[in-house]
Amino acid sequence: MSVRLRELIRAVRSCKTQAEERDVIAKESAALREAFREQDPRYRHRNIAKLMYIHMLGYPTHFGQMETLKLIAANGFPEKRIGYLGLMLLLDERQEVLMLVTNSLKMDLNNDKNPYIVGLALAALGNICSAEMARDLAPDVERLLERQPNPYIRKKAALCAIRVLKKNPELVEEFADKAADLLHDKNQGVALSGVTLLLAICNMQPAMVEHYRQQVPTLCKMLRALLQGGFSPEHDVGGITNPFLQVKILQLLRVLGRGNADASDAMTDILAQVAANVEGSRNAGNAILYEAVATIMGIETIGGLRVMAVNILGRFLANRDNNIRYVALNTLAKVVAVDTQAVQRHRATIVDCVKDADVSIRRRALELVYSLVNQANIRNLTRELLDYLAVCDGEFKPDLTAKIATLIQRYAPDKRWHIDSMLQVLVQAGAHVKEEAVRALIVLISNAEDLHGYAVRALYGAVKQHLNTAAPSLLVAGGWCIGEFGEMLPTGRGGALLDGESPQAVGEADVVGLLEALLRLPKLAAAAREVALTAAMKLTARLPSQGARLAALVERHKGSVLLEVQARSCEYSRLLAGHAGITPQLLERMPALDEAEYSRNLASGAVLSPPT
Amino acid sequence: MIHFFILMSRQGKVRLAKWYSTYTQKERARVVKETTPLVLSRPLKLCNFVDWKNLKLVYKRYASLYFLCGVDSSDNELLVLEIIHHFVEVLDMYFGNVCELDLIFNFHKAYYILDELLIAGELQEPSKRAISRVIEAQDQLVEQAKDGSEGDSGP
Amino acid sequence: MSVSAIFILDVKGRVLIYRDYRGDVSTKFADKFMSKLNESEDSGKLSPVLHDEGVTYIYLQHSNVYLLAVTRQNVNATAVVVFLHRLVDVFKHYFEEVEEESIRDNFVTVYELMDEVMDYGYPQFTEAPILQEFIKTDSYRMEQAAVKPPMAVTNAVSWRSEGIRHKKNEVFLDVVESVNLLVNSNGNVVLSEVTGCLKMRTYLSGMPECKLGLNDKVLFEAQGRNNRQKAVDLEDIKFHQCVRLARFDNDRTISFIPPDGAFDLMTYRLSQNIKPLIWVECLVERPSRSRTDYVVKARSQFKERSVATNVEIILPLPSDTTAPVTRCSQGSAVYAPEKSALVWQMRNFPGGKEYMLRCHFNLPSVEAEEERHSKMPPIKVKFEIPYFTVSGMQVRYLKVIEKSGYQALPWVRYITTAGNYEIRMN
Amino acid sequence: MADSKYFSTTKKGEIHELKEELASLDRPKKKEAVKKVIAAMTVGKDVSMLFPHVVNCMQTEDLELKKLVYLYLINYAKTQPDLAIMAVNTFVKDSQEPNPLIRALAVRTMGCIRVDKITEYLCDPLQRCLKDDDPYVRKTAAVCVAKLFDINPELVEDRGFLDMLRDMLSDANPMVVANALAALQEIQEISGKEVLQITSHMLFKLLAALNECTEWGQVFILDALVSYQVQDSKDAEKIVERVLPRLQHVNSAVVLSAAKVVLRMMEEVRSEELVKVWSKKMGPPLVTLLSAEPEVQYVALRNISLIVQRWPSILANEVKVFFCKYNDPIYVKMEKLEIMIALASERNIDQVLLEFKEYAQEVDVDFVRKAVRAIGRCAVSLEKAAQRCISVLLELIQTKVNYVVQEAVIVIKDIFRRYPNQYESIIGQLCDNLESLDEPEAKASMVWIIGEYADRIDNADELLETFLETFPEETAMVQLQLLTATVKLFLKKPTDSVQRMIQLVLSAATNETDNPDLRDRAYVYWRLLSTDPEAAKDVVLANKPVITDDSSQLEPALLKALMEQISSLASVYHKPADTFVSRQRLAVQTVDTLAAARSFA
Repeated sequence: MSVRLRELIRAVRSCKTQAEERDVIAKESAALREAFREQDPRYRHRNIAKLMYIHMLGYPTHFGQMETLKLIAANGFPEKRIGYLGLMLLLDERQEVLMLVTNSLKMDLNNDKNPYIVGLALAALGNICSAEMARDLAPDVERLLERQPNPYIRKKAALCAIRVLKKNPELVEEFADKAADLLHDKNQGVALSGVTLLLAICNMQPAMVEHYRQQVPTLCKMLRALLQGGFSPEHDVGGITNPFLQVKILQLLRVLGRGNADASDAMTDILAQVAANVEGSRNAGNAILYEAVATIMGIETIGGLRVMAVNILGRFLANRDNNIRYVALNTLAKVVAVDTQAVQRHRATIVDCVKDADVSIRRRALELVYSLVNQANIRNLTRELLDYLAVCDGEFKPDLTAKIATLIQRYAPDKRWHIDSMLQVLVQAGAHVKEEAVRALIVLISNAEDLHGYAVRALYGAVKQHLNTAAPSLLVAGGWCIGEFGEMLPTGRGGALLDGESPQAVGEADVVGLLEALLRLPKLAAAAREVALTAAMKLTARLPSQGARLAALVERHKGSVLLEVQARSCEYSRLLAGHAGITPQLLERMPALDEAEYSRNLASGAVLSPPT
Repeated sequence: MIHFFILMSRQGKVRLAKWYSTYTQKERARVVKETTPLVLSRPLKLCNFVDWKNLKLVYKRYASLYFLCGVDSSDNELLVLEIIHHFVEVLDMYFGNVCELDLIFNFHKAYYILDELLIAGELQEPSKRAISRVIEAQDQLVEQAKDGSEGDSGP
Repeated sequence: MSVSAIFILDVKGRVLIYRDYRGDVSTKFADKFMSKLNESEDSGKLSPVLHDEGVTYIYLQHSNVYLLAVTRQNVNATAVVVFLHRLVDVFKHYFEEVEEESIRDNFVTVYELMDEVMDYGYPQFTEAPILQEFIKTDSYRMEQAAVKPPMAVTNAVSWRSEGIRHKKNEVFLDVVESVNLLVNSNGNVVLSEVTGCLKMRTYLSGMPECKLGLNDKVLFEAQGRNNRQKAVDLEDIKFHQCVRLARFDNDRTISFIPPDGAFDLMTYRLSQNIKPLIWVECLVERPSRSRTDYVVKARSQFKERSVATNVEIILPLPSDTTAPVTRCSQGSAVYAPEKSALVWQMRNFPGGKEYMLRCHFNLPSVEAEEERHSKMPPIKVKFEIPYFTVSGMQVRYLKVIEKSGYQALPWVRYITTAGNYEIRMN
Repeated sequence: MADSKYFSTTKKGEIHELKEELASLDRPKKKEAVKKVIAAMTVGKDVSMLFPHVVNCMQTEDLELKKLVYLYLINYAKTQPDLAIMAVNTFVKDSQEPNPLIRALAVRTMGCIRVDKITEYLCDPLQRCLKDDDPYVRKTAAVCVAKLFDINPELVEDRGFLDMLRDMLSDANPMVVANALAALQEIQEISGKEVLQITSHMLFKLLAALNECTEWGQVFILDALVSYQVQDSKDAEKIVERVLPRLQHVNSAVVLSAAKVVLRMMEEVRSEELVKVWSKKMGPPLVTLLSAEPEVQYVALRNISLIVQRWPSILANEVKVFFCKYNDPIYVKMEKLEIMIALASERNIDQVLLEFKEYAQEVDVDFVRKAVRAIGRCAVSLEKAAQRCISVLLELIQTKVNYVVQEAVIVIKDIFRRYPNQYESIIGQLCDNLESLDEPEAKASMVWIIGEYADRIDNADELLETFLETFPEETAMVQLQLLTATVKLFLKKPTDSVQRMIQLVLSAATNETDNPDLRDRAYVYWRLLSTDPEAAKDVVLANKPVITDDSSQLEPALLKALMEQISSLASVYHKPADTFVSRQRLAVQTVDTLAAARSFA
């Protein structure tokens, strides 16, 4: 009655469509439920294997979870082996059922006959344990770490400890010294696990860094041994001895050397050796060099060593292998904060990479370009980025748009350029512009008194031209400015045209006409509609000749189903009808936001007194 | 740390998936659904890294199979490639000229090997031979148990 | 106005075949389509017409392939959707199964067909039997393909070629009515509707002129023969393109030159209230958290001399049901996990009878992740009642006139089946 | 790393082998090679380097082989314009072949190759083919004129192809007429010039062709008829008379295009009687569209939603057919729901409500939400049913399903605004569910309710204060409501603690936010309160007009425009075409003349 695993796999493979596969699985799952109910242990083994396969295909297997527990509780190694595998695949830390396995795990961790059973338990614990289980079983793991003569178990216990500690950081102290002892282990697997554990502890509790600094000489010694170790076939990867351990040691050295001159000093020699001697013709060597550069740039190093690192980066950037170029860009992005010079030197290459065929490289390069921008080159780089924005993939646009907006905000050489550039972003990629960017633009405009006329003209023109396709962000920015500064729009008002500005023929009626057209747009975003209503209201005070038309526009929304739109329409209409005398003074120019004060307020959360 | 390790065919069929961080069933399906096309659609010459959410995907293609790891963005990408290759070499030693079909029908064996390679998303054993030895020893134990008892215990 | 390109994609969105009619939407849009599709699915905005960055994607899924039309213009969306379905029909006619494998195996023919069915993005000609006269599949390549396009391609009668010969001139006509029913969980009939179809198989020589007479109420009224005969008020009629619509509009005459072979001559719809032919009630009890009991009653509500055959009552069960045990007074019931249902089958179900089924089952102690407690799907019923139409539709005559003057007698059959027959569970 | 050895199965030297096979004298072998090339092209391999070798196979009697070569040409001509010229001679020759299939194939393919030199050579064959004896060739040539226009509009006008196209509208063959019409329409659309004006004479011919041509031709003709300017209502009647039978066509596209013409003509006739008759005829065919494939249903439903807005009577009695079937795809269900709301009336609301309640318990979250909202919208639009809708909503709130509660709160706020002073007794029940509100719209709605009914809710100040705690982190929508609600509370119950609250809110909404819109609102309130508190009461606490549910209603002008484009994408998106079309003119490849000269030498 029960088919073999192999037959199930074949049956699934011969399915042509998802629907067919679903049917096969549904039938098999029903058969498995039936089998589990009958409690026949003979096929348990095979059934769990099938269950894992079904799980891998993405179908529910919750009904078989209890069954895996039964296998783990069995005595034989074969049962346990498949049982633990099932446990790791089918369950995760969130399931309550998992708690039921704690006892079995405890027994298996303490099995002194079969080290493989201990190994299975450690793997399961290390891969999926919950905080509670970790706490219950931490003493057992700790004991294995310390007293276990078998390196096979020690290395597993070390990595298992990482998860145990992540779930229970308060236990770190208890493990700290036992972890450090692992560095002296002759077995390279144990040493690797030890270094990894130390790294994890340092990341979890930065206070431990100090405690582990004394290990720097040991680590340097280990690294030197690996570098000079001669041929060790067991751990050789293309002529390099145990690159995995080398990289981990370099990572740990970086953590220990960061911000500490003495420790950094102690590792200078070995780092120089790595930088000078490791061969970069293969991936394993490059992995080490890459890590070494990061470490050199991350600690308190002297100039000479840093030059070596920068040179390696230069070599990497020139490499034809895209992987290497990628990691070079990645390193530069990390380095830019400490050594802008090193990055500026490669500017041309980096800007080229923004247009690379490979999206991963493009993204890295963009991060860098972003950090390269300054007042001096903002105009050029923004233009390049805007050009690129027009042609780049859709998935890239939100990110790029946000970056451009931030750059403009940060480095704009003058306010007019700032307004122009942001407007271009709004027109070109309005859908991706974040609300904050729009707000910041308005704050800028309202604070730049001499540009009010220019800004409102520019926004009016843009809204008019792109009315049908404009994103809400442009409509909000445009609508707000037209409301606040609309009296400057009619031709001849609002000050002289600026250099290079083309004149538009605008009458008071046109301004109102644009608002009307805007409010008529099908599926207009609520936020834009709200802003437009307030704009219409403000204009009653600013363009009095258009009062009646504006009032009608405001009035039209009194029955709106949109809460805020209706509230505005009703309140504004009531004001115009019943309190026309005080209305203009309510709508006076809005005080511009004092940016300095605003950021202070944000920081302190203070509440201020009312304005006058 | 490696958060997940996925092995899939060029057609996007998952052949092995191991999760070192906690993902619900739904999230797992989502991860596979989102990452697969990202990786499969990349031409050969591009680099083997893709940014994805707050993680980084490091992948490598071996003929019809893709090995894919989701790692922290601070991890050493080149080393992760080395770990993938390490796994492939052990698979090759174990199956002898490994092919996709080996992995399809013996997926549990591939998992056993992976569990000797990684725990908690970290590498535990830098020696291929050491891994092969312990896998063989464990297979032996299973064989012995089978010989000792009658029932059908092989999956 | 028209389509830019047609893609055939596999389930993962990889291009199997791509026919570019206009050159303004490249293959990379297949990738974009797939990500847009996933995105829409995640945001709950999935629909068969998607728009992304100036490009509209109109698609359908058939078996393990997607058929996708892309355009940058304001196309006639209905025409494109219907065209894609027609394309599936054409491929079916050629390859039987339309799936990844058959598309790959016949890619040359697929290209040839795509060249003929559409030009510059305008649908052209989608009559598979006629296409087959000048585009052959590999297995028929040996026969010399036509040197000329068949007259039918550009003719007013585009569905039939000239010079067809049959030894025996025969027409088979099946009147198939299906009952759509929706019953609420409170037992009220929400919707009942009959859709009928006249399925024809014609094996006639030459260019036969056919005329079909039905007991059509509108026609009878027009002819002043009220009440003499039971007539049917057909609410909406759709005809195969061979029927002269103008003529029908004029005097309700159904006249046509039929295609050769099988086709649907007409479909019609009636929404008058009909008593459900088979009534099902299901009582659900949960004596404990993991155990559930069903008590089901099925009753036939048609005349005793009729018999429903191949009756299937599909009772939904939770997807992780374990070991259902059933007992029924008639027929047999089996658990069909692939449908998450219990299927109660009865070969015969005579009119005026009532049968019972009891079932109990268990659910696993561990609950499925993310399983939300929502309503069960409705009970579905399938059946066939031969020699019977709910509407009373009758074929009065079918005249065949051909200039060679042969006689061809029609064979008429009637049958009623369950269409979308849903009874909501409590 | 030597990776190739793992899992490997690649072969090499494929291209070289293909070159040899393409040059083979053995015809089957050659053909097999071309097939292999096309297969490689199909799976996305670059086989453009085989261009000359493939083009050499072009001169053949074998139609199938020729088609394959042509296919290859279409694909690679743009990357190899210089080499594409090599094919010109064969094209020209093929366009004079005795076999009409080959003539048509040549002219069809040439139009797809956007290379300037080829275009020039295209004119003579095209001119011939437009006058070809065989209708199959003529119908192909007609479309080719549209292709050529896209590449070189001047050439089309200079060579008089437009006039020839117009003449073809009188062609004896209906398919030729239909294609010529489609080509002219397209040219009109892209050039913006009036190249196709349907005269009443032409109209007659088109209507005649309608009975004769294929289903697709019928769609072209019907779509063109919409733009015909009718002279009077007699004219309109005449058209409808000829078009109505098309509603019986099995092809849904024909049905919808016919419906479009009839609906268009309904705007033109004055007789109400006629409109009634036509409306009655249109209902059943529209309903029958719901028996078509789900994709067709979706497109039909989007269009029906427009039709019921403009002509509610057509489907007024048919709400039941829009009830959702369990297995309907979600996109069909969503659209059906929309139409159910539009068709809900006092006569059918009980049944419709039962349905909504049923849907509100289904699995799909978006569908459930929409069903809850639908109940609210019906309550708003049908006064007599409001009470019943509210009872259903309260029942649903009892389920405590988080998103159901939130949706219910949102619509109840609308019901309050539609029927002031009628249903406020349920506020208490709403206040029991405050904790489950975590979505902005639901929060904003609840805040509004608290503010609006501050005088009836004893602990309104406490409730509002809880919401205010998170003021800085809220979305603008919630902040705006908090602002107004606090002002209302202050005007109604100016206790000390409320006084403090209002200070806090006004200050936060002016100095602790950079949202200009929120600041505007706050300043206006602030100035109003400090200038004239009585006026403030009059303005803020005034009774508001009852709302109307216009959320699904389109602007009349847009609706009118969309009605003329029934069945098109615009009517599926409910947006004017210029918001989504993105016509791209493609580059025409120019040929290096020297290279061209060489290849001709």
